[in-house]
Amino acid sequence: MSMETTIQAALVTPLIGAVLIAFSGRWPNLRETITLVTAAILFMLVASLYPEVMAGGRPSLVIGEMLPGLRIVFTVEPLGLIFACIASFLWIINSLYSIGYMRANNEKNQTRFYVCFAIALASAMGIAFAGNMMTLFIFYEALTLCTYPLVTHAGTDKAKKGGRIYLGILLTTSIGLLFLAIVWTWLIAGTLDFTPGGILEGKASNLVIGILLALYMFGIGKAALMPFHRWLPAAMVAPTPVSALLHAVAVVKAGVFTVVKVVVYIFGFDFLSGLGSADWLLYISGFTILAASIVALRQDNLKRRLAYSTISQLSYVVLATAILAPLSIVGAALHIAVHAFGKITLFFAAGSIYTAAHKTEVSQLDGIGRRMPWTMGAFAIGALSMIGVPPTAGFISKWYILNGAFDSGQMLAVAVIVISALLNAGYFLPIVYAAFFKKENEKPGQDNHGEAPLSIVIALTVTAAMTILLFFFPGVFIDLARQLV
Amino acid sequence: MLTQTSILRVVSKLLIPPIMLFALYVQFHGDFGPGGGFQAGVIFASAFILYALIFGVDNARKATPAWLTRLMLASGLLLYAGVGVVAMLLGGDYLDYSMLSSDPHAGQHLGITLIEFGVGTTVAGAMITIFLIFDGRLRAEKED
Amino acid sequence: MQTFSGLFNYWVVIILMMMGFYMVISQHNLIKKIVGLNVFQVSVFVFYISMGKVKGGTAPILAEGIEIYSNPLPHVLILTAIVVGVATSALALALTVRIKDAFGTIEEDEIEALEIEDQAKNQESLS
Amino acid sequence: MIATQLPILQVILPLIMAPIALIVRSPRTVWMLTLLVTWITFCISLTLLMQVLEGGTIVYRIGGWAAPWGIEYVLDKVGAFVLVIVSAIGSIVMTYARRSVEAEIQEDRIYLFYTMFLLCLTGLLGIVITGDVFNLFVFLEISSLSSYVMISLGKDRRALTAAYRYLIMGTLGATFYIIGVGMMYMMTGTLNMADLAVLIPSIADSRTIQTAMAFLTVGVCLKLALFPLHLWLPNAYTYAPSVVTAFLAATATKVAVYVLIRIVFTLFGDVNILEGLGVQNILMALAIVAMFAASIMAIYQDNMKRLFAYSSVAQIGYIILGLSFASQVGVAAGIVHLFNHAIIKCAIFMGLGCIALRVGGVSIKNMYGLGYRMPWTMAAIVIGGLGLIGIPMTVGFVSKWYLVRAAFEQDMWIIAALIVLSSLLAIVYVWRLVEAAYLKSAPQDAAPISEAPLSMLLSLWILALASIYFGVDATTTMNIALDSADTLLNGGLQ
Repeated sequence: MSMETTIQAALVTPLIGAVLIAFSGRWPNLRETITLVTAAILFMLVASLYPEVMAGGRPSLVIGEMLPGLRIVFTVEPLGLIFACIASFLWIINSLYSIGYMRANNEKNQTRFYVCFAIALASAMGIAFAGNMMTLFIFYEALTLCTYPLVTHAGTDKAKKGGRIYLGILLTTSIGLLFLAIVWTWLIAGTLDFTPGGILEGKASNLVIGILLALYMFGIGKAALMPFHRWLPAAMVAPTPVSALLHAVAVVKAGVFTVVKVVVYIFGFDFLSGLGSADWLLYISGFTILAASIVALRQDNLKRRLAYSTISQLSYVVLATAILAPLSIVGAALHIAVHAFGKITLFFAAGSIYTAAHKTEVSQLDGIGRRMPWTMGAFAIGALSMIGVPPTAGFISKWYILNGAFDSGQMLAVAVIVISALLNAGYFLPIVYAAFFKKENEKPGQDNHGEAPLSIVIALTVTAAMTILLFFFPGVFIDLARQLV
Repeated sequence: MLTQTSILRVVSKLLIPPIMLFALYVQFHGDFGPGGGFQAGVIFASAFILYALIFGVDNARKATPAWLTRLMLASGLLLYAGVGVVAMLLGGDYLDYSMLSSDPHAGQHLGITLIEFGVGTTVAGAMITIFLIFDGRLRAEKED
Repeated sequence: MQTFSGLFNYWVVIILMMMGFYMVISQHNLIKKIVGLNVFQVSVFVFYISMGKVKGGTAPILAEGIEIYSNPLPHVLILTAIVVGVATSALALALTVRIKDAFGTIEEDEIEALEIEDQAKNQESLS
Repeated sequence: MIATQLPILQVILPLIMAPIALIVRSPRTVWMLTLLVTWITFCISLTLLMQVLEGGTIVYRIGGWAAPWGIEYVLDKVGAFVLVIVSAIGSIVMTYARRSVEAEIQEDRIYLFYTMFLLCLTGLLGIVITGDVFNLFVFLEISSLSSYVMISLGKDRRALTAAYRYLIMGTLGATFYIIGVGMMYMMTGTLNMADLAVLIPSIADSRTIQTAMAFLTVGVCLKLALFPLHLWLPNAYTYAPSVVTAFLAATATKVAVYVLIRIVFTLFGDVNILEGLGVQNILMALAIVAMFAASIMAIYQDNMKRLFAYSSVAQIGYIILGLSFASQVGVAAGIVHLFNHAIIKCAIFMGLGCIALRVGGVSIKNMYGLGYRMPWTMAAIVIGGLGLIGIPMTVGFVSKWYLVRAAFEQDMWIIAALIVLSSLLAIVYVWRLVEAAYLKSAPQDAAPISEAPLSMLLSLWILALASIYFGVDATTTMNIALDSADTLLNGGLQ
């Protein structure tokens, strides 16, 4: 199969899957088999692109002209491939998990759920492979819209409110800021293609570049840079598989992915580091890391705590990008992958607890580790990865980011990373401690529960295992990430 | 109804035919002197309206039933548009009267006459319709 | 003096126009509004017709020994405009008749009150 | 032979069919005849567009009389494009109309509706194609008078007052226009657009011409419902039968915008009135006020038809804003939004028509749970709504893209920001509908309803898909718009 066909197939497969799922809604088993098969095919397609890209190839696919002089183009480059790989791989596991979760919790409208999920993945692929900013923006918006039904899945007033915040912030930032930035870039540069080295150099005054950068960074609301972060906790009303794959992996990573992509391919980081217009980005992302961690400390709802942790971890990527050192960019790309595995494990665990014990608050988790050893074990691994303790993958990406920060002498960034590691420990370790070592405060009439359904346990074990494996074999992603610089 | 007044009745009976004739004169003399379809149509309609005023709307309706006025409305317009189309079919542009006859002058003459006749028919139809409809409303109210 | 007498026809037009316009805006009776609209339109007819007059010219009918004719084109135009105006008036009157049937009044403020009632009724029937 | 006669056929076909409809009267037959005519006009307009794109401006002389004396029909790129919009909407609305009309209009008046529809179509097509300012007035009144009648056919008694108010405002607007025409004739002695465009520059400084300009602009702005002159629009759209709303929303105001384009860029093309006389600032300010005020009004409406009527006022603001930039990109944005908005609004109002047919009302409370009860209809409306917001891959995105670009080109950053800000307001009112339809459940005692009839759904979805297609592949529309903007800015009809 030629590379063009593969790209095409990778984009179309989830959509075909969505259609098939929609038509097989009446037979749940068939429906879920289709989901799994689609996910597997998608991953294989994405993986088959790997050798070509490693060899330095940049397969590209032109769909057609959208506006005069503006084409819809897909180009596979290392960063996009990393993103596509994790998203498609985790989709398989997440589907497995969804099956257990959705059935065990008797959720309504399951067909819609799977259909939207598949469309969301298609949009994520579009973002990953986008060859110019226009294409990326199209799929960026599509991703927002097709996840909206997932966020409001429950249909309750609370879900509605969450959905409003979700959509409100994401659409406001993207239409209000990002859109302006893109049009402006087009006007200045005459192109929107992602070009190594950037397209803006020498085309506009420093002031304009500064404003543009701000428009981009805040416009990419999915990166959850403060003050536009509130959609992420709001999105936690969604069923847990959604929070797990979309709000720990696909959607938020699409955000930081776009940030990295804009900095590397639109501005060009040599150009940007020469300007010094990016310093403020360092402060904002550093502030977001710390502030979100502190807020996370005070959250009792487990999923909300995870959400704030995500916000802070996302800003690691932005911070790493803002350092503008080669090593830190590699770190940023790595962190996209590494955080995905860790955070999805944590969310899987949260969903598992909810399914088995119907508990959602941190304070209820005392002693639960003994009833759900697999779940809480995986949770512990995920937590360690968040903090950045070896032998979990989190260590590797932080290592690169720290190295980059040292190289360029950004001591502030170093300080932020160290403090936040402490804060992470502060809000994750007590949970692990309470789960395993505190006594269960059993209330009368509470039923005895054990582990969650098998498919859930399998899913979270796999992701936890991956988190550790990545520590030992990070080469897959590092080699790709190194091609960026 | 004013039928009780015999003077009115007699005078109007005498007047109505000349009014109609005058309307036709205005209609067909339109291309030589002042006149034309609009005026003729109104004058023609006024004859009917006078009749209706004196002898009652019911009688007038007998003379010009609803379908007839509607037909007048439509056919006048069709005649107008039709002349244009015929000119077109004969190879000219739309409403190019010169095509209507082998002699362009005769064609012009024929064309304008036909068109004005169409206008007259429609205008007369419209005037009569408006009058009769408004009257119909008034009587419907009285009956309530 | 020249501004007044020389542009006499325009003064007439303007006065008529403003009268008509004022009637349309200020009157609450639907029929009176239509009358105002007609006055307004008539001012435009006068404007066109007076515009076509050529000093010393006669009516534009071919006759021997006459050299100067008034411009017939504005007259023709305004003939069309008059027909349009008549149609508009007829339609407006017909609408007024139906409004009278439906609302029982042709005073605008009373109609508005009734419309607000309608609105309230609609909302009641839904909640 | 027939190819050279197309410009006139375009106008007289519906004109001839109107009296025939009056005679035939059987609703079914009349509908079929109308349908046939509308589709033929659509085909003709497409052919004309091809001809214009290939061979340049088409000129047709009525009765064979040459230009300054006779009436000319002139079709350039903008004209041909708008012609396609009007006739396309006409044919699709007609395909949709039968069931909706049967449900919403008294049976003995149905033939009247079709007659008026045909006349209105004649008028609108005529406005676009004519090259004579007075002839334009006549067509304007033909279309207006017939649309007053169509609006008054609505079931609610408030339709009557809405039609009455529209009539008063519309007639004032038309009379203003004719005053302006009179003044221009006084100064130039011609009514032909191309002639006027040549003669006006030399006398542009005279007060008469400037007054004429003022009268023309205000008159036309009344017709196109530019913000402070929009008062007739919300009621008229709300209480008119659904078909009428769909048709008028997509065509009537658009054609009025076309007239404004003709005045500003063709008649006064060489004078540059936009900058010279400060018209630009006025139009721009009004357009922006329209975008915001009308969008905010829309947010507070409970009746969906009224909500989208206000949204129309806001969208007209976008179009006028585009034109007021007076740059190629800006004018092209205006023209392409003309097309895009026509598609979107027609689709939305058709969808509301389907709902009115099945549910019986279009209040926000009627929308509860409709996402599940009428999935196809609702999905199409949502696609339209996304277009209003300007989500990528819908037509709304394309127009907004070019509007913002035009603003940036002239360094009007604030205006660019205002454009996107106002489209955020669109999110609010569109999402009110989405939440009602998908996140509220239908009342317990709601009667079971089925999806709208196929003929209606089909036309609805043609438009919904068109709004996506022309959003994904906007090269065709955009190239035409850019081309016509170029022609307009460089002399217009020649």
